[in-house]
Amino acid sequence: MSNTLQIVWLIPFLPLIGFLINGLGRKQLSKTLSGFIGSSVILASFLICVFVFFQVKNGNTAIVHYFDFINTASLKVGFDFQIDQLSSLFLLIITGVGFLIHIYSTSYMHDEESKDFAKFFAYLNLFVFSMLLLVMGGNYIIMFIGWEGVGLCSYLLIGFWFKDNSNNDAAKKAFVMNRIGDFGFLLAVFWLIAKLGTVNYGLHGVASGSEDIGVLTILYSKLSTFDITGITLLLFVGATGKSAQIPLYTWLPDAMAGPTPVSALIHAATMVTAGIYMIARSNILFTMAPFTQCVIAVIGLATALVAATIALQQNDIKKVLAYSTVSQLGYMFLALGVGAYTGAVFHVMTHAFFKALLFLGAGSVIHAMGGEQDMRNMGGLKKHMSITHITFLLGCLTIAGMPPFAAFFSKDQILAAAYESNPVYWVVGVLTAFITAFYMFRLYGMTFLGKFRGTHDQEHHLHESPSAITLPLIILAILSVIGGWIGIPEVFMHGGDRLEAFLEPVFAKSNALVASLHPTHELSHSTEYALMAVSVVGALIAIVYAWNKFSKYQKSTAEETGLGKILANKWYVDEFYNAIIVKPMQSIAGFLNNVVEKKGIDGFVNGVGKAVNYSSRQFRLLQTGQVSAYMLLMVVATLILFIIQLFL
Amino acid sequence: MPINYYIFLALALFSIGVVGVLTRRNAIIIFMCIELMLNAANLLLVAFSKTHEATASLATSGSDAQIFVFFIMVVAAAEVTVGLAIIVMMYRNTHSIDVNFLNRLKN
Amino acid sequence: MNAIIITAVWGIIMMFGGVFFKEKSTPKYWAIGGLIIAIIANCYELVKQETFFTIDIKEMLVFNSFNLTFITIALLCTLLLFLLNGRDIEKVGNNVSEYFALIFFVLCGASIAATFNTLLTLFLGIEILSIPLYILTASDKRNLKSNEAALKYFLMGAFSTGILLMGIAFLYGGNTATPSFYISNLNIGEGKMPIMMAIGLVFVLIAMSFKVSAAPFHFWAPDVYDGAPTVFTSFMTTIVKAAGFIAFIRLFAYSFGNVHAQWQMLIAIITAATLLIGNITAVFQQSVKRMLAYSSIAQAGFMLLSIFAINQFAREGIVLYAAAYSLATIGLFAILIKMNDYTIDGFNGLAKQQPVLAFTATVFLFSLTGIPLTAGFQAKLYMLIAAVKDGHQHWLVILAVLCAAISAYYYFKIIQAIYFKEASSPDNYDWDILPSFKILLIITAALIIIIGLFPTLITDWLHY
Amino acid sequence: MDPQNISITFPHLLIFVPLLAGLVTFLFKKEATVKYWSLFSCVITLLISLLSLYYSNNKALSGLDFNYVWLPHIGASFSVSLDGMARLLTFLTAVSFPLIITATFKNQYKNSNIFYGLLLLTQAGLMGVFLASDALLFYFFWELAIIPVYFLCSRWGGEKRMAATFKFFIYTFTGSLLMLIGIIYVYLHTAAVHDRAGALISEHSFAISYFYAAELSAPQQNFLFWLFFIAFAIKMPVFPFHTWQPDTYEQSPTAVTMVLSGVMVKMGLFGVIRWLLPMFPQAVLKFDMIVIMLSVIGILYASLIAVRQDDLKRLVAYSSIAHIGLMCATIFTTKQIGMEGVMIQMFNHGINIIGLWIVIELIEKQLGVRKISELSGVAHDAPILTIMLVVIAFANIALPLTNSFVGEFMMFSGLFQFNVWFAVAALISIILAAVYTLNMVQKVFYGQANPLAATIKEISVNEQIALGIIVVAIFVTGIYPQPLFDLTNDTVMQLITKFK
Amino acid sequence: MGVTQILFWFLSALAVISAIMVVASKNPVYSILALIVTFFAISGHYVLLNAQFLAIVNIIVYAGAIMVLFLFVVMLMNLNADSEPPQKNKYILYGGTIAGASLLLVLVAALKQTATADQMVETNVGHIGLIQNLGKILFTDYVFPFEISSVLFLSAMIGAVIISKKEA
Repeated sequence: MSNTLQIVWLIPFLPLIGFLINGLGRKQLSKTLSGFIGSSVILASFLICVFVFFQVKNGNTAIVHYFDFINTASLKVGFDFQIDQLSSLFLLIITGVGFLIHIYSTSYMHDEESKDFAKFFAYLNLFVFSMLLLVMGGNYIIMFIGWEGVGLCSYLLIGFWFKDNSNNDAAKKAFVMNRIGDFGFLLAVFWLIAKLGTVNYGLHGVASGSEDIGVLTILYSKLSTFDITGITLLLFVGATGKSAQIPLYTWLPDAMAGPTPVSALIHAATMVTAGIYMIARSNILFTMAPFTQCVIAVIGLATALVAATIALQQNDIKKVLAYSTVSQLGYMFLALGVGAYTGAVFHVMTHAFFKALLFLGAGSVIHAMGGEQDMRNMGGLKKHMSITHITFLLGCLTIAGMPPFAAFFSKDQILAAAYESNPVYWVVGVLTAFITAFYMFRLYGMTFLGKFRGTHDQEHHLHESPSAITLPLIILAILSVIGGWIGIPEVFMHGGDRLEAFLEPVFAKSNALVASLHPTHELSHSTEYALMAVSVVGALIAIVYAWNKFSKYQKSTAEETGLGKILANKWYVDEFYNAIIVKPMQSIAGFLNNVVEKKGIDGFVNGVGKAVNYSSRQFRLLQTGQVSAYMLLMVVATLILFIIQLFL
Repeated sequence: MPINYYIFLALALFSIGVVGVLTRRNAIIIFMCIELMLNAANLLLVAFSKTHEATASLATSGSDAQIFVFFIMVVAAAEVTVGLAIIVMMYRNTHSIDVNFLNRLKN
Repeated sequence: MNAIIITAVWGIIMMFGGVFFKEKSTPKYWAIGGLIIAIIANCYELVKQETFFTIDIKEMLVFNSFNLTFITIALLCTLLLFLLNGRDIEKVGNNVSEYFALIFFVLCGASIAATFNTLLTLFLGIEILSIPLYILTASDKRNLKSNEAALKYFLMGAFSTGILLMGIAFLYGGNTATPSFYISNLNIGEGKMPIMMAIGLVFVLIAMSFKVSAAPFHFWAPDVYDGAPTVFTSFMTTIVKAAGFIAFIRLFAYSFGNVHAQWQMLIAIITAATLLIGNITAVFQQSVKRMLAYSSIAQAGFMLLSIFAINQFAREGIVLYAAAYSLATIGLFAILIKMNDYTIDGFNGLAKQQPVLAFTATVFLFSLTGIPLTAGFQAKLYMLIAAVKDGHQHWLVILAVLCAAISAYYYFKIIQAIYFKEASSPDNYDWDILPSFKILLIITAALIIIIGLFPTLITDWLHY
Repeated sequence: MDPQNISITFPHLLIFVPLLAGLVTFLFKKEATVKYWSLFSCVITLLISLLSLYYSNNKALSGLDFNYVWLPHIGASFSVSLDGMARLLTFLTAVSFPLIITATFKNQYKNSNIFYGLLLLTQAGLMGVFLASDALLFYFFWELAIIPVYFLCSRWGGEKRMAATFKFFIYTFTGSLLMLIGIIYVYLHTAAVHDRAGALISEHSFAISYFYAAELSAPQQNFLFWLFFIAFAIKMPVFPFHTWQPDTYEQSPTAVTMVLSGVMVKMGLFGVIRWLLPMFPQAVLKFDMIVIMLSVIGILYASLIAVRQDDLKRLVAYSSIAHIGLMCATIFTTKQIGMEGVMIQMFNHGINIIGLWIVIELIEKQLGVRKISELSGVAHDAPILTIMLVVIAFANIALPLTNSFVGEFMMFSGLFQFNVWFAVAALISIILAAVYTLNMVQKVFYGQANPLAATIKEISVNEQIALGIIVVAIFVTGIYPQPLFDLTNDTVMQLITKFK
Repeated sequence: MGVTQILFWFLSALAVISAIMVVASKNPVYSILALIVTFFAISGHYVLLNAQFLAIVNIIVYAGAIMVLFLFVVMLMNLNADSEPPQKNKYILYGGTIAGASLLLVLVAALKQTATADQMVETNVGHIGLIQNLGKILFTDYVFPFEISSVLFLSAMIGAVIISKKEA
């Protein structure tokens, strides 16, 4: 079909080109050049994305087929790109935020020597490429390609400074945990293949938007409830790996070992939302599996809460942000769990803005502090770095859910949906929101307020970062302020939720399904107002308290005790995993290697040889060298033969 | 005479020969015992030749066995020559006719 | 017929020649000449199916493509032996031409044993085959090992003769219907055979097993092969043993073929014992000569499969096996004779000092192991096909191949020594290795490989 | 042997070019000549097999490509045929040898003429195994492929080489002898062969078509199945017949290890697909559970052991065992999707593992060690090597867009369709694979360079070429595997129909 | 019980007893003499069976030539009772005896119930054993074996010569 969307292959292709140029020419290229290439390709594909977005907005969606990836009698997988509302939105986020972060990196990574600099951009481009593949993929396999691709890139980027082995460990941890996720994902896909014989979203995606119910009936006919629940749960396992949910979240905080822009791009804005994207993509299946939804909701909430509590006691500025990311992701899963797909996507977007903003801000701070990340050695930076300070404050307000900032709307949407399905969800959610507000401002306070607690030379190196860094901050700040306005709830403004309208086709079928299964009562405006009020007020209180407490924070060597200690040690989850998984595996492997393999199997094989040798030594003794003995044996043998022949 | 008598007689001689071969260590005696075994076979053949002469039709049937015995004697004579030569040679080299005396080849 | 008479006559010629030959090396050339004549005559008989001598032998011998082919092979192998080791025969003692004479007599006996048609000729053949061998074994008079070997060989040989005769007597007596020594008359149709014939059969079976050194009647073999002068060992383990097998299979195929089922179990037991004892005992041997003695027992175990399963494949296979096995073993012994040190370490680093010897030795060992592309493989293949086709006792076949694997173990120990170990002592060889010797070895190896590729070159003669 | 059917075809060239080249190699004296000559002949072989990919039409197996009657009265003939799978594997063979020779071009071997001669003979043997469509011929080549390897290993291997190689040889020899009995047994149940006139040529036939057609009762199939399977299992190797492999890989000269692990293990898989499955379908359906269970145990077992290996070679050896185990398990599911996966995986596994060996060889050659614990931070001074390795390593753990992904994906999904729990158990190996592979990459290449590793130089051009080709191959087949599927489509179809 | 029976039993007893003597007696010379007695007994059986030719040959060849040869050798080595190597190995002694005995036992047991039990042996009738008949057959039908056995003797002769000849 001669669709203008045919050109979408350019979107991932350009970053790939960038990767190749930077990768192959990293010895030759100068820093400016490679930085320019790296960013410009992203910009280019961003522009295309914008074009595509408007195409989609005018209702031009398509699955673009390029070539057969696998085409056998048993399985057909096209190398397809799917362009619809959902993917186009994500495309915008990825390329847009990605571009800003590239700009930012040009300055942030400037101290690296030029070939590492080029390498860094190569990896970034590669990441963007994979992420785009993930989002645009027209079926689970292409998605999985991107899925693994981003995992690889995050591995490479976390271990970017590979001289330090702790980085490598973090990288390995990330990759392995993701693999555990993939374990689930793949099983789900196999299950789909076994049952449906296809891996396209086609059967239950937007592509067949026309015969909605038809598709559902097909699915119901082919999949038992058990199948659906199983498949969705397994998919969710995959999501927990990628999107750092309980039980697989521990890699994300460690992943902060990577350069800050990486944390911002991969571990905040884009990659970690892959799980949400995937579930939103297969929304129908999930809607068909209420049990799974419930699981997702609970896991999401739990993650949100746990992560938030841990964040309370972290002193590494990036760690705090990391845990806040985890807990925000928890929100999104809550949203998915309660079926508020739009809310989830909405929060993904806003979160992308403010979390990227916060990370880049933190990065700017760290940059200024000369690599110092411990907040206890910071403080009073606001007079040194005004722009960073302002933008960071905006970011904090946003994440704390202050109206009219972006997160207010998205979070509100989620909480409302949660309340709809089950008030308990809402209570926990709000609680988490308060905690979030608190630790964010603890962070803000310890960093920017009070007086400086670092060393002297650090102090007189303090300076505002260059424009390449501040510019993205400003843009992101603006976005995170206004970004939420595309999703203004009905109560404020009729038809204000343009996002909902925009994404409607994607989730149409699930909504229809939900409606058909259990028609829910729309929340009354009053309750909705009440809910908002509670969350806002609570958050405000938390902010104020935190502000007072930490604006005059003093470094104290006092060891944390009780709950504080547990939180500081992240609920000892890592230790726990070590004890129940890593250690046993190592010892079992050791046992197999040293005992079963060497002594057991190989021992047996060699034993046969030994046995032959031994019996040889014994048989020789028959040959006594004495004729009489020989003939005696002969006669005895004769006797035996006779007996056999004559009497048996 | 029933044929079985001859058979048992021959077997007896044969077995005695075997026992001698097994139990004696003097090479010459062993060799003589072997001769005894041969003779047992001879006797048996002759006895059979006579039964066949009785049963079978042809006039000459059974004679082949006696011819065979003759050839056995021929061979025995030849064997004795060689055998005694070997024993004498060994005696010359070792001054012993004990079959277990030479025991270099074993295992 | 030609072969028998010519070998006998030429034996006598050699005997008298001993008086006239001045040069020690003269007898060799005469012997080779005579052998060539015999071969030509025999081939003529094989092709033309007619003999130079018209004697009324009353069907006491039969000449068909089967046994004539075998005789040809035996004569050719002997020729090869003379060519390779003629000078080593001269080294044994002073009575060179007598040795050759005896060898000719042995060949005569082998030909009779291969062509016998009555038990009388079988008996005479075996005796004519054995008695010269006793002498050849003893021929190294000063060497006590030689003496011991000779004594053991003689005593046990005579003992087995007694057993054979007892068996023949019973076979004759038990066969009341057609009393005769002609093996065709021994064949008394299907059905249970009379007790006396059964006894006779067992006696004969034992005697034949003794001749082909099948366990548990093999005890003489290792000591005799070890004690005898190596040239004659090489002769005994190959041609003589093969002749024994031909006699064995002819007797049991023609006389007792119909009652196969009634004695197959015995053969199965003997075969299994032979395979196990031969192979396993060989593993631990340090002296290559003795190891080859045991390996010859092991190979006999494989050949016994042909008697276990008497069928077309068995008949073709035994001849093929005789050729393959004889060629390889003669070649190997020819190399061994050149060594001063008969232990496996003696072979260390042969590859460096004597690449040709090393290579050919490897080919021979491959053939003995039964690696494809060598005659040995084809021979074993035929044997296995025969045994499997027979359809009884599959365990025996499995055992056979497992033993073949064991045999790989000890054969390859030599190969390891040849190629992968460093020479322990530099002067481990008689350096009188002539180019002709090497060329002959190479020809032998080539033959083995050619037969390995086209066994039909031999087996076709059986269908001639 | 009537002349009209003596026509030289691709299969012949594939067998005889390396054979003759190998024999000629023995004659050369100068090392350089030897190397260039053998490289040249390998390239020729590669060209031939490339041509064969294009010019021989894509059709299912049939023994009639070329048929020189070899031993008429026992019905053996020198018949070879080139179906899809054969073409794939011969291509693998043809590709791998030039790579190996190029990568090890700088290595010094004493008596290099013998070394390379034997190497080429091995190639000939392998080609024969993949091409033979006559059971006896198959057995011939099956054995002949081992012999040169035996010599190569015990002559040029590590210090414990003799024991290891000896074990390897006896082990495989025993297996193949058992198979020989199996072959004979089936042979005796084949139909008689008649010539055009209808006259009897031989009672039975070794031709593969006759073997497929042999009537075998269920009990017969059952024990024949094991006779054949053990031989193939030892070769692959499948747990618990694998213990020869790590020692042999460790002790062999790396060039030979590449041949062994890259191509020779495929002999076992090939044997199963070409002979075992079509001959004994009932037995396969009877025993598939047992075999698959063994394989799956083997997968986990080998992966776990690999986690604990400190020696690079042993690590790769065990990872290879795991991969092969997966292929074996999948083959016995007789699910079409899995079978398609196996086909292309046989090729890709070869490429990847050769790549890994090359890297290890380069490290060992330069630093003289291959203990993971003694290495660190190689990446600093050898970035290109590192990049190559990382790519190959990730291909080894089947990252998408690398060649192994598609194959393993389809194999797992075949296994899943056969039995969910086996699939789950086997799938754990992808996690373990990630663990040990990344461990290796990290410990050896990342981190601070220790004094030993600091001495490493960047790899030379010929090595870069070899690795470069491999990396390119990894990506090309990873992104566009379709040609491989098309190539082996016929074989799979032919096979699957037997189990429908 | 006619005279034949009596002779039969007498000769049989003689043969067996003297055979046992051969095995049992310490002194080789006695063994030889006992063996000669045995041969005479066997010849007597031949006479009973009317195989006169064989009876004669047996006396001449065995009792005459062979045993005298033995006697010579024994004398040559002047062996006597105390030079006789005693069988120290009890296992072989008893084992051998038992083995031989049980061999006899097994065969007799097997033959007890054979169909040929009632076959009779023609004693002192029939003329196949007469010298003229055997001679005729020997030089007509059996001329080939007769000739070929000369090879046997030749080789035996050569053997005796080269083995016992003193090395120059």
